[in-house]
Amino acid sequence: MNPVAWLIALPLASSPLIYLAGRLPLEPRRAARWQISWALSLAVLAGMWAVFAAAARDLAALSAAPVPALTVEVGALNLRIDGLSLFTAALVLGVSTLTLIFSGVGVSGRAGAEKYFAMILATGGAMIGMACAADLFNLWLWFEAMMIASLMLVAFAYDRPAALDAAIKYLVQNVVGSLLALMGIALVLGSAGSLRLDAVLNEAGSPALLTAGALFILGFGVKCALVPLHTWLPDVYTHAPIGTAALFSGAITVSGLIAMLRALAPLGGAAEVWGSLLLGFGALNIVAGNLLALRQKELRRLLAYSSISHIGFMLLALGVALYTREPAAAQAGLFHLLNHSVMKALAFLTIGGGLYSLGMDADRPMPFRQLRGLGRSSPLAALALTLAILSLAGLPPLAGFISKWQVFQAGMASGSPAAGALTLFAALNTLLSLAYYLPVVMLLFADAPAEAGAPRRPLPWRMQIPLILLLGFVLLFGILPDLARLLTDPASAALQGGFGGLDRLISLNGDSLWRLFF
Amino acid sequence: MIIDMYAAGIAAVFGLLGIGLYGLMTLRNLIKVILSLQIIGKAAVLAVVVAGSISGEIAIAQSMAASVIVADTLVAVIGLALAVQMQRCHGSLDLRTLSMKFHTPPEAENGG
Amino acid sequence: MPVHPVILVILLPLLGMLANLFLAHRLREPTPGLIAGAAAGSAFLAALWAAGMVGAASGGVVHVHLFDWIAVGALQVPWALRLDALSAAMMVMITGVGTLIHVYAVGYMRGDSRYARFFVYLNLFLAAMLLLVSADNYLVLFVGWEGVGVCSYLLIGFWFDKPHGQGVKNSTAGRKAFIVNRIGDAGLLIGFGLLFWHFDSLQFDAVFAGASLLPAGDPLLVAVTICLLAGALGKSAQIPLFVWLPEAMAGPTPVSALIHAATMVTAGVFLILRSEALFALAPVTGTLIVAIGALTALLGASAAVAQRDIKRTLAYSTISQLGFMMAAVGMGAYTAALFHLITHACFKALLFLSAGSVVHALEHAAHHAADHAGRGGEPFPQDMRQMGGLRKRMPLTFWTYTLGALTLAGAAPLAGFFSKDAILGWAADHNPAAFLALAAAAGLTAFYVGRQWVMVFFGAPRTPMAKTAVESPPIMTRPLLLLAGLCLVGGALNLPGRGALTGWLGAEEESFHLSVAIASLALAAGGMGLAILIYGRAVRRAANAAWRDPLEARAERLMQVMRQGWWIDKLYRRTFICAFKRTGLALKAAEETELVFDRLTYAGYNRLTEALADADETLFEGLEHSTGSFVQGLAGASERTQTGQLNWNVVGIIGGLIVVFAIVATIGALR
Amino acid sequence: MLSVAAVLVMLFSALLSISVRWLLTAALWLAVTSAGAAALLYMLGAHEIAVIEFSVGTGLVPVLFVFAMSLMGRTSSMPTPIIPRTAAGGLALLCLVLLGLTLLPINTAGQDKVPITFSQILWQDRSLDMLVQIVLIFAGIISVLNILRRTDAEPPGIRHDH
Repeated sequence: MNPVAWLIALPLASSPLIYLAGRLPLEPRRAARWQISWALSLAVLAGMWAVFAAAARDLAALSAAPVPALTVEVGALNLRIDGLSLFTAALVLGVSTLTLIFSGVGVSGRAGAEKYFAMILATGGAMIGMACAADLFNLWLWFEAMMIASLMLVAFAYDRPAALDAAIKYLVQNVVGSLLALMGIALVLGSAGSLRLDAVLNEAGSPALLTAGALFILGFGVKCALVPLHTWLPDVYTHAPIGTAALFSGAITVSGLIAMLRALAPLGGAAEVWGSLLLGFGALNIVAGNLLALRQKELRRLLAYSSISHIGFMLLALGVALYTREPAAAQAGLFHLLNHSVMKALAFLTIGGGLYSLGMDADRPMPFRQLRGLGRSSPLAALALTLAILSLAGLPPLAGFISKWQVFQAGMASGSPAAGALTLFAALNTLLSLAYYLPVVMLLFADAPAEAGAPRRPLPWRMQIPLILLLGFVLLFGILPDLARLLTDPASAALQGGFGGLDRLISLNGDSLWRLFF
Repeated sequence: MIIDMYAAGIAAVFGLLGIGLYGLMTLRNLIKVILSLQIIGKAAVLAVVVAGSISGEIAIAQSMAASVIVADTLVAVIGLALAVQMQRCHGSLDLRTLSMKFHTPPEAENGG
Repeated sequence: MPVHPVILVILLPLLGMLANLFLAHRLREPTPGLIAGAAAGSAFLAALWAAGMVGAASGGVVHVHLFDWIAVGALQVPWALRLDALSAAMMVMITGVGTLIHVYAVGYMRGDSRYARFFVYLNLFLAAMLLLVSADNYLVLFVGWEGVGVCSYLLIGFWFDKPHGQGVKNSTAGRKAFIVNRIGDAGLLIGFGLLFWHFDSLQFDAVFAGASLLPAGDPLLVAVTICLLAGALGKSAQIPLFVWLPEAMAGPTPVSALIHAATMVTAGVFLILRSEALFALAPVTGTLIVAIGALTALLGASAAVAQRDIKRTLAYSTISQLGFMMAAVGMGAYTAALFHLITHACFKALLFLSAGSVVHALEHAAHHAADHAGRGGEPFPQDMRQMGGLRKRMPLTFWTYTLGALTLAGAAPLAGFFSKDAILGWAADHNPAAFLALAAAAGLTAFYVGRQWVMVFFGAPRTPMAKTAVESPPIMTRPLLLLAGLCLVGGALNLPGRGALTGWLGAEEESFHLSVAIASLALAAGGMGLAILIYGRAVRRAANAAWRDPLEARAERLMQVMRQGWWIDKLYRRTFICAFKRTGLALKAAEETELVFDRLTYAGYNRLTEALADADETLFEGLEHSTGSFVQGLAGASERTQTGQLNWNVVGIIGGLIVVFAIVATIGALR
Repeated sequence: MLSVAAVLVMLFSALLSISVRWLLTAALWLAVTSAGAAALLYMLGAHEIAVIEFSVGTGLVPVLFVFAMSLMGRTSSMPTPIIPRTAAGGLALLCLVLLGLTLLPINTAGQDKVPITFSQILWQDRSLDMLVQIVLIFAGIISVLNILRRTDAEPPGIRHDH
């Protein structure tokens, strides 16, 4: 077996061990065993980083191939590690590691912590597996495993009805979505007889495959919150533990996007259709996310809706990439995905840290006013949240500006009037977003109402480290965005390769769709 | 004869999907919602097998269907566990009362 | 590679900022200010060094490539700086005035609870502003542009924690500045997008070279220049985006002087100067700029006449002077615009700092007098009605203020005379209508500055705090003296006939007319004389703060309208802002619109002012209710779709299914 | 004809299972649906999966439902729907019609392939699927363990509200 398979096998195999380590009979000091499973999880993640580095090195050695990929054979099915898989792995590893370090203070003091840590690893492993799958049904199975594992992260606060409610919505809506996607897979199987993701399906424009593609977009779209299907997301972001919110916004939500792109690849002949659908959903997501965020009084719900609008930006860029085959667009979309993960993980972890330092419960929904005075009680958290929010709002020279700008540029450069108009519209929408981002920043530096006896705690190091690292990335990707291309370039090459070159294009009149509207 | 079977299978997929979606929209009891999910799950299993049977890949389709059945059963188990816990903590399984309680509209919070 | 001085110019304030940021809690009071001042001063020296290199460079331009920034496909944007006459002039001006203001702030901010943080922001601002003026492409310029915007936002709201709701007002002012600027920025971004789309580059040289191949009046150039203009109008506080500047005076006075008078607000003018090659090819935009500039000059000057607040007078004066510069660039008088930009930075900084010295003195006096006060209501140290007689109590400030006022009014041979005259002379040659408007504005300028001068310094002290005020400490007055010196000799920078600046910029502009110069001198003398006549009598009679402004006694409502910036801000508040806040019925809106027309067509001066006074309540109330909120209505409507109920959520999924399949079925059928 | 009968039984019992008032009856109707599905699967040639579907869908799942209901002590529930039945029915129908419009005419010409046995595919060719299923089951068990955790597992002295 190719050693890079450990990237997937390691977390999945160690997840039960971590669970068992947390059940060790250390009766007098029960909290200690949770710390053991915390440390064990961290060790596993460190090991995964090592495997990741090896895989990146191996992949770089293959760069002569048109679409370099490492293969792990299991039975007749393969796991294929290409640029997009590595991109996903980096995302998952980064967000999981930082969230885990962060959770070392809050979660690890609670009963059930060992399950939480085990499931962080299982979710991560399943997501990396999903990004490496080479078979359509295998992809679906990984996706389903990831959903079940992440469900536990949402329902961690099992005694809080709001969290259970969020978990129920998450479960039901995502199961509907994945069953729809499964029907799409059945259609591919029925009409092509092959489920290979690197297959080229010649009749990509046939009714069955068009239906299949639409079902993929909708089915996986529930997970990545396309707008009318997004309704589970605000509840999960608001009521789940803060670490879970960081994981979701940083990695799990966008996994739907990655699964969607993977599943659509064999149907690449009809890329124009998928591209135009993604463009439409992108615009819808941006508007709806911004409008909904305008009236929120809870920071976490606001960030949830802002996520929806940022996903709109990614959809827009990827839509342009599929619709017009503008190579810079895929890169811009993936870069925005990366930046969004960094910014949102930073925002959520900072909320957790900030509330910890203000002596409040970080896992409940949080009205803005609770943040008053954070600037005094924890300058680091206040600075981090400010920069995260300014970056989300797209202010230069922070990370969020650069990737939004690249999306904008790619849309303008694509030469398609429809894509150009939609990007212009998206750029104008960023203005709207300031109306809800700015009040938060103002509150951070306002003075706190002197609440009687609210203890102020300094941030422990395990909370500081992730904040500082993420903060560094927000600045770094803004000033040296080319660093991110180490990840996004191979990923977008893999994406484009998956959808095939121009020779595979079936002349499908994608513009006919726009003619309906213009 | 076999063509009839495909048609019957496709009709069953459509019918079960429609009934399941209808159930998800109209039912307010959590247990019934999970039940509707099971119905859609059966539609998906049938769809996979019909597709495999049409393209002659029935063995692959069977292997897929086995995994889907496992996943669906797990979903049912977890959904029911959530329902039991909900009944314990909240005392109700009515989706309406659940959401009314946890989704405070912004107006309500600030009184304006 | 030896470090290029341009890099030093930006790096030094940045280093000062970092030093203060990380050492703040170890340093005692004046040290952070001194560090920041030293950083600004050394940046000034570096700027002089850099300016000296311009002449030696081939073509007068030095490109400093730092490192690659964005390199995706066709988009190649490096972090690169550009040193030429324009950027060198701006850098010297910014660092020079900036240093003096830093020194002044060391004294002004004494005792503030966030002393170090103030200097962190101030240094960060300097770095951003310097990046803006020395950028070699539009994207780096934009980084500086947004950077100064953020600093301005932070500094306007610097005293967000003042008691009695004042803090809330301050932070609201900051947010307003930011949002109004973002409206312009959206235009700017679209302009950049168009430039990149057409020229495949954002480097100045490449863009200008590409533009020079296009015919004059090309629609693309017109579109681009209008987009850039939108950004400039926001930053430089021109009609219709000027409303943020008067409220920006909520910030500490050094901030008002540095950011909202001398440097940041001139960024819009700078942008047009920098993009001269584009604007020169778009005469339509030029005409638009002249119109906006001249109108703004008039509006600002007339609004300044009616102010009671010493800093707001100066804010409107800044708006008006920026209008002069805008009109100048619109007519193609680029050197005159830059010249006026530089002299304005000196004399407006002088005026603001002198005003700050007055306010500072009164604040302290009010503090001491708080025990045995009680009469005359709440002391408000910025209200000119509560001043008077400060000539004797603060002699140094009085003299520097006098010099600044004379410069602003345009008295020969001070700096303001030459620069304003260059603009007026050019206007007389090229655009008679603009000349008339600008001349009227110049007359008004002399009047309001005379009014202010008299109200602040002459007559008897009208409040206890004015009676007990004492001169500010030397650390504040010395920068005043230096700036006053600059105002005295600044005209030498570009004397008519021997234009040093013109020569340096390599431009050929000459537009000195003796008749225009005499006319403008007459206007200055007449305006100031009239003000002294009217207000001199009034202040002699006034004994306490309850005195009545003689103009208000004659035309109270007109003054009221002017004081509120011709109600434009209110109009926005009641239309656009409320559009975000309320929902209304379309039917009702139609009704109210009719009402507006009824009111507006009512003729006659008396009737008009009365109607305006009525309208203050009814018209705007009506507008407020009726314009209704489009955006907020949409937000509310979409919010209502978020029931959070699983059943409805599934309807969402099914809705998505239906829409997607309707589209896909159509595509399938079309094939 | 048998297949048509199986489909009719399935649809009928599925409709009943979502519309009857008693939860226990609903679970039993679900079992009947599952039995119908198993029959159809058998006719389509999926013999092994038919058995699995019959044993899981008709045997295990209804038992789970009954068990959960007994834990909760709830037996009946039929509140008025939030969304009117006609509207929901119309939406579901519209959805199906559009799906059908896009999909049809579907090519149902059967193809003959070399028969590979189910178990060979399941355990050898697609063994990766089996591995993922283990992950799935593990995650599911942990989820259920977490959700149904007993409250008294909380050790004393640990702060809960930070």
